[in-house]
Amino acid sequence: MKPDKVIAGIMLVVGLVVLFRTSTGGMGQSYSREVTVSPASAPDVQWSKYEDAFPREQGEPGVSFSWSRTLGLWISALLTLAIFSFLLGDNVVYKLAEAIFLGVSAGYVMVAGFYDGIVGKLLAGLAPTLMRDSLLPGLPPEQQTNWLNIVPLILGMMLLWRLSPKGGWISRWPIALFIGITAGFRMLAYFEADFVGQIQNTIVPLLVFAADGSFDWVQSVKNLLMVTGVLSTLTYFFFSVEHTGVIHRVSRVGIWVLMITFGVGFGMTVMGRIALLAARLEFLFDDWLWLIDPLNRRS
Amino acid sequence: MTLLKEGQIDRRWIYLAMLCAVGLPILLQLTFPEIPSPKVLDVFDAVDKLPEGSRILMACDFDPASAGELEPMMSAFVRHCGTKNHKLIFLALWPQGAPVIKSNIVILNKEFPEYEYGKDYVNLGYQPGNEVVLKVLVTDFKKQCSTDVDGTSTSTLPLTRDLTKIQQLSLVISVSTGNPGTTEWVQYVASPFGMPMVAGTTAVQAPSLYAYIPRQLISVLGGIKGAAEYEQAIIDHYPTMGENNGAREGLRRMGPQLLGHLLIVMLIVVGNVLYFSQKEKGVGA
Amino acid sequence: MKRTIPVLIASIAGLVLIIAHFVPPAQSWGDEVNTWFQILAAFAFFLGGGSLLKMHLKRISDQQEGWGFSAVTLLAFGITLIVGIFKLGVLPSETYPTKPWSGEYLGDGGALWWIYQYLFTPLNATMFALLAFFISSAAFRAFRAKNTEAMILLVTATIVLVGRTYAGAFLTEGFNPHWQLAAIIDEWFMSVFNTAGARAIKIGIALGVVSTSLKVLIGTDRSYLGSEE
Amino acid sequence: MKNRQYWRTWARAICLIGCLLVKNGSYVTFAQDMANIEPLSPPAPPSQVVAKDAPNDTGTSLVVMWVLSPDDRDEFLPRRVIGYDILRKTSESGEYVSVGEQTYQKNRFTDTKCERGKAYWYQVVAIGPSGERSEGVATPTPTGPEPQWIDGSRLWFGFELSIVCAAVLYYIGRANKGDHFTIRHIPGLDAVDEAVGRATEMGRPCLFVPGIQDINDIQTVAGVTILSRVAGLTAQYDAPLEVPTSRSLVMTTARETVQASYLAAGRPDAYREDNIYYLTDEQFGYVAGVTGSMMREKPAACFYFGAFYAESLILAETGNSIGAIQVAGTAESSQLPFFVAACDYTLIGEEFFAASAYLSKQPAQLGSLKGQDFGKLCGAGLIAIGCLLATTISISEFPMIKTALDYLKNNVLGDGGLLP
Repeated sequence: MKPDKVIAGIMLVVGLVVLFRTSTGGMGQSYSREVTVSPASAPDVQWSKYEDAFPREQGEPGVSFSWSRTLGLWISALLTLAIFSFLLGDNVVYKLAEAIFLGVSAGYVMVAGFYDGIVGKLLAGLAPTLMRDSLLPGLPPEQQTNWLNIVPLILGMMLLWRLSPKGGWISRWPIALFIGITAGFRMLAYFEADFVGQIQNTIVPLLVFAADGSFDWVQSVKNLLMVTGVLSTLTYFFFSVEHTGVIHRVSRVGIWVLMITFGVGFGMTVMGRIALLAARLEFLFDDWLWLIDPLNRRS
Repeated sequence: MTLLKEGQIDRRWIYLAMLCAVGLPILLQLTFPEIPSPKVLDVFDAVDKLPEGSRILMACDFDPASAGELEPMMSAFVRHCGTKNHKLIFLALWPQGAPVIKSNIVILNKEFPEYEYGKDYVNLGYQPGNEVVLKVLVTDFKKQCSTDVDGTSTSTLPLTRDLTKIQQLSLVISVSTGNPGTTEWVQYVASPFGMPMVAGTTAVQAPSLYAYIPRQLISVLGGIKGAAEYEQAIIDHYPTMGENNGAREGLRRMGPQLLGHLLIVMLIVVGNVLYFSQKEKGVGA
Repeated sequence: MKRTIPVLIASIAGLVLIIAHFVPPAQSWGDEVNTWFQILAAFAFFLGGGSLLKMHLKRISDQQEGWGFSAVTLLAFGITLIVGIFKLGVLPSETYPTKPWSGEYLGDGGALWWIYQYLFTPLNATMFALLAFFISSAAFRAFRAKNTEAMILLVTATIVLVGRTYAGAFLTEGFNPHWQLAAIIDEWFMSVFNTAGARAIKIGIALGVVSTSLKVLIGTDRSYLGSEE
Repeated sequence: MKNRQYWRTWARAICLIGCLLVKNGSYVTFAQDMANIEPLSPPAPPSQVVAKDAPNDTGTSLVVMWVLSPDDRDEFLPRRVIGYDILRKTSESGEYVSVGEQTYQKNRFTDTKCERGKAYWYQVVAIGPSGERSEGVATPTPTGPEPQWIDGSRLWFGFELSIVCAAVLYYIGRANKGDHFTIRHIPGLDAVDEAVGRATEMGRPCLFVPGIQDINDIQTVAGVTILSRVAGLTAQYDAPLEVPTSRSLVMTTARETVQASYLAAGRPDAYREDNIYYLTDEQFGYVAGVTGSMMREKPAACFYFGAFYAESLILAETGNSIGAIQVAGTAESSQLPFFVAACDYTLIGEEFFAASAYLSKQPAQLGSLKGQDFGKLCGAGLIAIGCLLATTISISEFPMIKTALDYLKNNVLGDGGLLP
């Protein structure tokens, strides 16, 4: 039996269900609620904004069928299916979805970088008055021009120089600043939290007595295993001595501890990936196909 | 059997099995009881035992890719803080974290109508610069966040008016998927300044964060299981929350989780049995 | 000039930050340097966008295989960027109703919001959801107990997988609370062995980061400068 | 305020009279009545308010501390104190202005808006549930903030960091002078040699994947170093080598590295520049490209050295399905499980960096590795000493040992400063 037939069968059934349910208006619709905004600070100005509404709320004042949201819902559902089609092999639909993804994600981070970094940090420092009048009206009035921001402006321009075919070395200055700063703060943070901090966390008594004076053997074994685990694994990561004799045996224990660590990591990762799949399927079944309604959106 | 060809199988059959294992429990809306584990209760207590009205920083460092695991956690944190009247300051180190904050503010507005912007919660939006943002937040809050996401000055909002360093807050809740995320919050904020912090992370990240517990990090919710147990802990303490289906998102996702895990375990076992049986045949031949 | 100045910049910037950590009056220099870093990080997004533009334009002009997809990418990129930068459809902030540009760039109902909500979110999330399928086929074909180490790993993974669902609770329901699978995983596997392994890895990597950073600061490691020109 | 005071007096009087009138009214009902009325009265004030300089700052903060109001207790429900208001004035005759609030059960507030050289008077007021304010309790004397030039709490930390840095520098110096350091045998490197050998025997190519990060990531740099070894072997055995990259800068570096290896092996003619190519920066796009080429070319040996994320599994699984020998190395601990489970050999975390240092044979690399080992030894020593002290105390309370352990945990490894 070839899976192709089964898959084709499933696709046909899904297609028919979608067709039938859409034609009867039983799926894939979005509603929005019109809310009038009248800001307190300017009584003569007012406008409408639209919020998500549940299909069950249709008929309530201001709630109506939303074309843009419905279109969006269908596009999201089709894109989701397009990505899943990769499982059947690389194909045009997947490639198209991927091309859209590449463009949208690059565009989005650029917009976010522009408004939050260039406007919010650079221009707010260089031209606070202009920004107060336009993009950032809430900038504190006491904020003065910070001329030091010219330095990152120039360095930023130098970074963009990398796009030109010649003189790529110019971008080394900002890159060096980038790397130097990273080196500086990473050195401190890692040493503090991951070296000193971990040593301190590992200092525990190997014999533990409960409050009533009795010997707490469970906790004692736990502490003993933990400390031995850390020390033996550190031995495994010891490179300047050859691992023979006792050191070999200790580092072997270390490797087993690491394998249990990785086993836990493996199990947890599987759990995570399945959760993500469940979330996508829930989107398809709930938001788009209207097969389930756990949030009582429609009833 | 044509299904198995030389110990291999058309992988599309396995994909189909996975689709069914995850899809059917969702369609049938299977749910199972959860018992909050001690690590999850530690997170619950850290939020619950704070005096009402404490100021909390909510860091949302994730993108839609991990929303399946982290969205339930994030909204559970928001709902828990809401029932305790804690004051929330939202912040994202990921550009994609900003929309997540907004969807959680919608929850706040709908379910806790008494929450007032500026007084009870503030949205600082996305802050670019990765861990460097944290370096500045611990020395000069206003330098990093002179305005909130709407451009309102943080010096005028009652909640942030007196804030000069984030160490003045009572707790950091970090919900994160990667770098920058919980590890950076521990390295730059919780560890050097002894700030109390709890985290909710993807299952992938959780094991490595256990190394920071309990001194540098109070506790961590790992993946969807952590989210489900946390939701259960909230429902156990505040039974009215149990009537809210939105507050059971993690619990609902544990149905597909059960069948999915069992399928994977079965595949590993069958794969290994076939491998060893073939290896033996190979040695014999 | 092409190599010495960058090395100096890196050293000075790093040292300022280290000094600021120990000397309170120097903290404000550290803050200033950190702000520069953030601004540069924003420029780096522009560099990324620029490289993307350059690469795909070249593909289209050379009519390389699959150039049509490059055109789609560029179109998606251009539209997202333009509607985002010009805040198309974004309503003004309610605090400053008279300033039309005061709204948030991702404001509800705006064009960028729509793109984010209905294009970016499903694509991003589904890409990662694909991994559930890959894991399932890998579970069958790749994860073999070839040696003791792999055996330990797979057995641990199996216990965790079973224990992290209702199956674990179901199998060990009648036992003492300490001997329930979820508790065993949490108390022993996660909190003892996993913590020990994670701590040792962290200690090792922390030392690696310290020595690498040190080499950058004293100028021994210049790999970031690329090759000689 | 005044009205409420009267009201309270009247209420108490009525209660008392009521109790006297109802003869069998017990003391309990009286107390309950009182409790019902009590919340309306302002809570008792806090006491012993003091302000002092906040340590280790530039002289901009003062810490205000107080003893909680006797009404601020967890067992009083509804609460009689919901918080404290902290006020300050800058001159003896000035007026108190609020500088912040603190919630109940907290007895500290840091005022971070002080100026050096000024004096401040503080007052703390307890606040009741509906905003009733207790009497204000003021600090007895004015306090001024003082700057500290060195952050005393970080002295030990600085000392330890300097020791590790000094060790790294020392060993780099010795290595530069020509001292030879032995590095332990790293089995994964044998696996690399073996895999290239097998690919040659089978007449199929080798595939090298240098991770998905850019060249500024130290994992990518370590991966490229290992690439030079692999390239040397393929040049020697005359096996084709393919290197797809996800960053253009990595491609440039990889080309230079491989070319140099072929030159060193005396086979510059066998070097094929086109086999080292850039695919795309996008994670999944890159993986799709690499796996596609794996399915077509069916390499006999696959090497994954660098920074990997979710794609690790897809790569390793595809490699497994085509029956290739696979060797991997990464420091991304969340991806290590997949490599360990699916590859024939995996260099774990630091081992990966060590392998690259070992192969590069650069004095700086080897020396710093030795310095790191020194750091690990110190760390292990501190853990051992600490555990020994802690165990001794749990058997019997020796005050001296307890002091030593506290000093170790709070000062040497904490932020307690030099003095206990």
